[in-house]
Amino acid sequence: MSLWLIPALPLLGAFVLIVFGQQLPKRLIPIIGSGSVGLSAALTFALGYRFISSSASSFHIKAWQWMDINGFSPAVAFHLDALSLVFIFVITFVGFLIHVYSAEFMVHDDGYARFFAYLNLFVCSMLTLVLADNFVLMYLGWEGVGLCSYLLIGFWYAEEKNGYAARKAFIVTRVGDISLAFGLFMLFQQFHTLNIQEVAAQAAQHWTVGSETALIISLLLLGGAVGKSAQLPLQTWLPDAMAGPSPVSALIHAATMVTAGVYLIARTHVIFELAPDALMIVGIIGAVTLVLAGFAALTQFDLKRVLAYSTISQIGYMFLALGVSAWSAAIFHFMIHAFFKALLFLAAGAVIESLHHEHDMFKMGGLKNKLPVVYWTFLIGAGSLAALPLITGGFYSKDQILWLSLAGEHGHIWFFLAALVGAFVTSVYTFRMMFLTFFGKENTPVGHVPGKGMNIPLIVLAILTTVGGFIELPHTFGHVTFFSDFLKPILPAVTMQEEMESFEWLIQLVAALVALSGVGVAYYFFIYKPDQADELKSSAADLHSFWLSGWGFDKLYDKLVVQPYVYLSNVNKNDVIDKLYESVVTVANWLNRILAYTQSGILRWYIMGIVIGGILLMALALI
Amino acid sequence: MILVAFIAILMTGGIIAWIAASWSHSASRWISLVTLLVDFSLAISVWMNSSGLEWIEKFSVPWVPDFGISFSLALDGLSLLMLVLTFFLGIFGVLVSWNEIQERVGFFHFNLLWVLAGISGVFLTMDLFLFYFFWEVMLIPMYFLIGIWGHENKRYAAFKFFIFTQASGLLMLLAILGLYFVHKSNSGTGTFDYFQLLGTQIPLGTSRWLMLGFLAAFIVKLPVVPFHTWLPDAHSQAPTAGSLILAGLLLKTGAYGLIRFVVPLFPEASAELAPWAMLLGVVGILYGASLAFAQTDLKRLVAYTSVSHMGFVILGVFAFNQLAMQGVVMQMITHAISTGALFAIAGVLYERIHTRDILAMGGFWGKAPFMGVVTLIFVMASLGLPGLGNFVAEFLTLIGSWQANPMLTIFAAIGIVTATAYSLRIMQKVFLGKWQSEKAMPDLSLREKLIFIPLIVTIIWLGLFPQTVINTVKPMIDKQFKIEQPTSIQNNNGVQ
Amino acid sequence: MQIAFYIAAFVAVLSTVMVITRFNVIHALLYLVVSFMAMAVVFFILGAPFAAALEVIVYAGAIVVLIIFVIMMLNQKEEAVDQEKKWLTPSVYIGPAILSVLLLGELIYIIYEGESHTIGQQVVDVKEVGKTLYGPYILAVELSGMLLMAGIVGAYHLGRQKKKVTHRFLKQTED
Amino acid sequence: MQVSAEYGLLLASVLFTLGLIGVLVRRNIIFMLVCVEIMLNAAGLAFIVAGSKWTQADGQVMFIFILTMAAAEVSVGLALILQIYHQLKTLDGDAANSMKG
Repeated sequence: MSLWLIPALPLLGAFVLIVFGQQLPKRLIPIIGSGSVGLSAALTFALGYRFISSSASSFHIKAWQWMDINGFSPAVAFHLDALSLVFIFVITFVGFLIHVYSAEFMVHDDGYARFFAYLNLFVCSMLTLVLADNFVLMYLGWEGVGLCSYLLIGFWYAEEKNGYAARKAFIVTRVGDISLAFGLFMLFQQFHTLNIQEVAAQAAQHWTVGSETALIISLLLLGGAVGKSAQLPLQTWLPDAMAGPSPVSALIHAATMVTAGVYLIARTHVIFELAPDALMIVGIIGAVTLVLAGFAALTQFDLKRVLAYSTISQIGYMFLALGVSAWSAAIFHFMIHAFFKALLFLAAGAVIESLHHEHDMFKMGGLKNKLPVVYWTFLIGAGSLAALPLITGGFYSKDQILWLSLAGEHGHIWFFLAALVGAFVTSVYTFRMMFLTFFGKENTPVGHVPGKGMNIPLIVLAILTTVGGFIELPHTFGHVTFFSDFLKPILPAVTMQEEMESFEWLIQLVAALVALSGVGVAYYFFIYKPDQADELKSSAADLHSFWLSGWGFDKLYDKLVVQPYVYLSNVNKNDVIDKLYESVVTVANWLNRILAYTQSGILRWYIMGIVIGGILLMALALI
Repeated sequence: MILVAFIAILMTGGIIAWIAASWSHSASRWISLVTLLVDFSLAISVWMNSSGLEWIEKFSVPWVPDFGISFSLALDGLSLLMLVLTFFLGIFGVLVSWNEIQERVGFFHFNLLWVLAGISGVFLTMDLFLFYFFWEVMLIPMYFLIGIWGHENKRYAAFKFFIFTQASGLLMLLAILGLYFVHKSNSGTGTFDYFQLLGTQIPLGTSRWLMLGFLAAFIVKLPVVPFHTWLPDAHSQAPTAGSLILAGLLLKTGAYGLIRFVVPLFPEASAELAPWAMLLGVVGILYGASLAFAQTDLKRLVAYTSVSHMGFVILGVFAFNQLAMQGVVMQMITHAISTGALFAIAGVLYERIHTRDILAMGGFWGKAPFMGVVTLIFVMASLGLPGLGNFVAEFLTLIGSWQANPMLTIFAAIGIVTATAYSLRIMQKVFLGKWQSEKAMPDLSLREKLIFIPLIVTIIWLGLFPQTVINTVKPMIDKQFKIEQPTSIQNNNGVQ
Repeated sequence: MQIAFYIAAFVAVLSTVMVITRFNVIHALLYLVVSFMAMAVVFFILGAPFAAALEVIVYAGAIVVLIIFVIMMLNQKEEAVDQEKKWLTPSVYIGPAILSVLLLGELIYIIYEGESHTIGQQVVDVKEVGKTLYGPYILAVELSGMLLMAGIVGAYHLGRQKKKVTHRFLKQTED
Repeated sequence: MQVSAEYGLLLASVLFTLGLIGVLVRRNIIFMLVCVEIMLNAAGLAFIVAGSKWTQADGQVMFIFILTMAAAEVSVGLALILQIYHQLKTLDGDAANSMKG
C-alpha cells in the first residue's frame, strides 16, 4: 500500500530542493517541486478510487514505532478514512495547482528553489497532520505547518515587517498549540493512549454526555483549533500573514493550514459530542468570528487583507457548522472554500503582480478588459464567496450551514441570524472588492500579463468551484447527498429539530435574497454612487478605522501582553539575581577595605591589638 | 577494563597533544581528534554490543581500602549515552577550535581532553569519593579554558564559574562525608561505594540535609534559577569549544547527578522536595526565556536558553515517572546537540565578523544560505519543533510532569511559547532582515560543514527514531521506578 | 630577709621605670643593668642561686653588652635624644599606659584570687637544676642549642653589610 | 627567707606591665627590644616564683630556656635593627611599615 508515499514524496522533493537547490538548473526546480506534489495528487486519486471501491472503512499503515515508553506508544502511522481522504484530496490537488501557478509566479525570484522547498515541506506536514493515526504525529504535522507558514510568510526576509508578521503568526498559533498539547496530556492521563481511534472509542465508552473532563479536554483542543484556524481570540495573525507571496496565502492561509482546526474538531467530534457546552462554545466562536471578520473585511484597502478577513469569516462559518454538529456541512464548506479561496488568492496574486505589486484596491480598477481570464475566474470565485444562488458552489455549502444552524439539533436562532448577517456582509465586501478592482476607470497601468502557467490553475479552480457544489444538493432541489453519504461512516449526520423541514425553502430564499442584496448594496456604493461610500466613510470615521484595524485586537494584545513582556525582559536584561551575587562581592570588598585599614604596618599597633585581646580574654576568664 | 581505557585514553591523549604542540600545532589538533575518535568508536561498539541488562560493564579495584574508597567504574544505559555524547561533542569541540585557537595550542588541547576525561569519569564512577575527585578534575581545566582562551571579560567569568561550582562542590563533599558516616554508624563498615550506600537507612531529618548538599552541587551546575548567574558569563566568555562543552556536557553532569544520586539515595527526602524542585524548574524555564529574549549578545542569549531548557530537566526529574525521566534523558542529549550547535554557529559568526552583538548582524541568509539553514534547524530544535529531538524530550517531560502536577506543567508549557519568541528573534536578527555590514560573509567551509551535518543528522535522527535511546536507558529507569513507585504516587496525590 | 626582698623589688621596679622613660639609650641601659641586678637579688632570695648567677652573667653581662655594641655601631648623635623627646609625648603614652595598667589590675586580681603561700624556705641548688635539665628536659636543651645556633647564623646573615636589598619584584621600580 | 608567693608574682606582673608599656610607647626600636627583654625577664621571674613554691628545679630550668631564647632573640633582633637602620636611615619603628595593608 502506498499511503506513506503521499506525504513522503513532497518531503523528498523538499529534501532535494534544500540540499541541491543551489546547484539545480532553474527549470528543474518547479518540475521537482510541482512534480512531487503532482505525484502525490495522482496517488491520492488512485488510492481514493481504491478506497471508495473497497468496502474497508479505513486504510492503515504503520511506518515505524516512534516511541514506546510504558504505554505511551505513538507510531509513525497513517490512517486513511473518508474524512482524511477529503482533506488529502484538497491538499494534494489544490496544492498541485498552486505549485503549477507558482512555477510562473515566482520565476524571477532569487529564492525560487527555497520557495518550492518550503511549499513541498508544507504539503508534507499538512498531509502528515491529516493522515496521522495518533495525536502526537498529528501534533508533528500541526507544528510543521506552523513552521512552513512562518518560513513562507517571511519568505521575502529582507523586509523587517515580513519577519515581524512571520514571527507573529508562529507565536500566536503556538499559544493555541500549547492548549492543544494540554488537551493531549489530559487525554493521555485519562486513557493512556493517544491513538485517535482508540481515544474516540474509549471516550465514547467512559464518558457520559456532559462529562466535565470531556468539557475541559474539548475546550483545550478547541484552543488549538482556534489558534491554527485564526478564530477569535487568536485571529490576529492571519491578516498580517498576507506578507507572504500570494500562492502561499492561497495554499496555507486559505485552503489548507488554517482549516486544520476544523479538521481537528471534526476528527475529535466524539469528544465534542460528549460535551455539548463545548460544542456551543465552538458555535459561538464561529458565529462571532464570522461577523467580526466580515465587518473588518468591509473596510480594508489591501486586496489580500480583504481576502484574509474573508478567510477568517468563512472559517467562522465552518466552526459554526461544527458547533451545531453539522459535521459534513463544515467539511463540505471547507472543500468548496478551499477551491474558491485559493482561486481568489491566486487571481489576486495575478492582479497584484500585473500592477507592479500594488496592493491597494483603490489604486486598481478597470482591469476587466486587460486581464480577462483573471476577471472571469475572479468573478466565479467571488460569486461563490458571496454565495450567489444556484450557480455557485459556495451557495450550496453555505446554505447548508445556514439551514442547519437554525434547524439542526443544536441550532439556534442567534446562530442563524449571525450567519445571515455574515452572509450579507460577505456579499457586500466581496463585490466591493470585485467592483473596485475590475470595474471603473484604470488607475494603474497593467504591466505583466499572466501567462498560461498561471491561467490554467485559475481555470481549473474556477471549474471546481462551480462543479464542486453540485455533489451535495439540498432536499429542495435534487437532494444529492453524495458528499455527506461518503462521510457518514466517520461523521454522523445531523439530527434535525422537529417541524422544521418545511421551512427549508424559505431559508434558502432568504439566503439568496440576502446575498443578492449584498451585491446590490456594493453596486450602489461603488459603481452607481461612489461618493456615497466616501460620505459614509467620513461620517463614521472612528468605526471605520476600528474595523480597519480588525476591531483593535492587535492593539489590545500589544498593550496587554507584548509590551509588558518586552518591557519586563528589557528591564531585567542584566539579571536582577546576578545583582544579588554582585552584592556579595561588594560586601566582601568593603570588608576587605575595612580590615585592611587595621593593617597599618606599625608594629606597636599590632602589639596594642594583642594587649586588647589579652585584656578581653582575661576579663572573659574572670567572669 | 574498557571503562578505564575510556578515561585513560583521553588523559594520555591530552598529555601527548600537549607535548606534540612543541613540534607542530596541527599535530596537536590531529592527536586530539584521533584520541576522541578512538574513544567514540569504542563507546559506539560498546553500545552496539550492549544487552538489555541494567549494568553493561563494571570495574572495581580497591584504592584506599581503609576508608572504603575504591576505584570503581560502572556503565549502565544512562552512563553509556552520556559517554557517547561526551565523545561525540568532544570531536566537534576539537573541530570548532581548529582555526580559532592559535595560542598555546598544546595546552588548550590538553585542557580540552582533560575536561572530557573528568566528565567521562563523572559519568562512569560509582564511588562517591572518586566521583568528587572527577568532579574537580572536570572543573580546573575548564577554568583554564575560559580564563586563558576566553573573550574580553574572561578573568571575571572564569572566577565566577570556579567559585560557584567549587563552593557548591564543597557542600556536596560534606554531604558525601555525612553519608559515609551515617552508613558507617548503621552497618559498621565505612564505604563510599554507590551500590552499598544505595539502601542506607537515613533518618528523614538527616537525609534532608544530606540531599541538600548533593542538590547544591547539581543545581548550581544544572543550573536552576537562583544559582544560574555564573552560566551566562562563563558561556559567553569561553572560547567556542568551551561553550560547547559547558552547555553540552558540564550542565549535563548536574542533571546526571540528580538522576543518579539525589533521587535514588534520598527517595523520601526528594519526594518531599519534589513540588518545590518542580516549581524551581518552572521558574527557570520562564525566567531564562525572558532573559534570553532581552539579550543582544548572541552567546549570552544562547546561554540563557540553556537556563530555560534545563528547567525542563529538573521539572522532569522530580515528576517521578518514567515518561518524564525518559524526557529528561532525551533533553540532556538533544539540548547538548542543539545548544552546542548554536554556540558553534556563534563561533563561526564570530570568526567572520568579530562580534557577538546581534544588533550588528542581519540579512546573512542572502550571503550564507547554508549557514542559514543550519541555524534554522537548530533554532527550531531549541523551540521544540516536532521531528527534531528536542520535541521528543520536551513532550515526554511535559506529558510526564502533567501526571504529577498539571498546574506547574501549564506554566512550564508557556515556556514553549516564550522559547518561540527568543528563538525566532535569533533567526530574525542574524539571518533575516537587511544586509547591513560590508564585511565578507563566506558560507560554511568544508570543515564547518563537517561539524554541522553530523549534528543535524543526529538531531533529526533523535527526533524521528528516539526509541534507540529510550531502549538504552529503559533498564535503568525501570529499576529506579520499581523502588520509587510508592513514594511517587503518594507525592502525586499530595501535590494535586 | 623579707626586707631584702622588698628593697630589691623596689629597686627593680624603679630602675625599670627609669629604663622606659630615658631619652638617652645608654642611660636606659645602665638602669637596665640595675634592674637585672635587683632581679638577681630577688632570685637569690627566692632560693634560686643558679638563676641569680645566670641573670647577672647573661642578662646584665652578655645581652646588655651586646646592645651597647650595636649602639656604638649605630653611632647615635645628640639629635637622637631630641628625637626621642619629640617622640615621647603624653598623647602617645597615655593610651597604652592605661591599657597596660588595666592588664596589670587584672593580673593582680588573678594573683590575689588564689590561696596565699609562702615561698623561699628551701634552696633549689645547682645540682638539682642540672639533674633536671639534663634529665627530663634533655630534648629541650638540644632544641635550645639549635635555637642558639640559628640565632648565630641568623644574626650573621642579617648583620652583614650588604648593598641595599630590594625585592626582585620591586627591582625595576626601585632603581 | 620567707616571702609570700603573691609578692613575687606581683613583682613579675609589675615588671611585665612596665615592659609592655615600654614596648607600646617607645618608637625607637632599640628601646622596644630592651623592653621586650624586660618582659621576658618578668616571665622568667614568674617561673622562678612557681619553682620556688613547689621547691622544684623545673622553674629554674624554664628560666634557663627563657634566657637562651632571649639571647638568641637579642642577637637576631639587633642584627635586624642594624639592617633596618641601614635601609631606612632611622631607628623609628613606625617607619618600617611597608607591610601596611
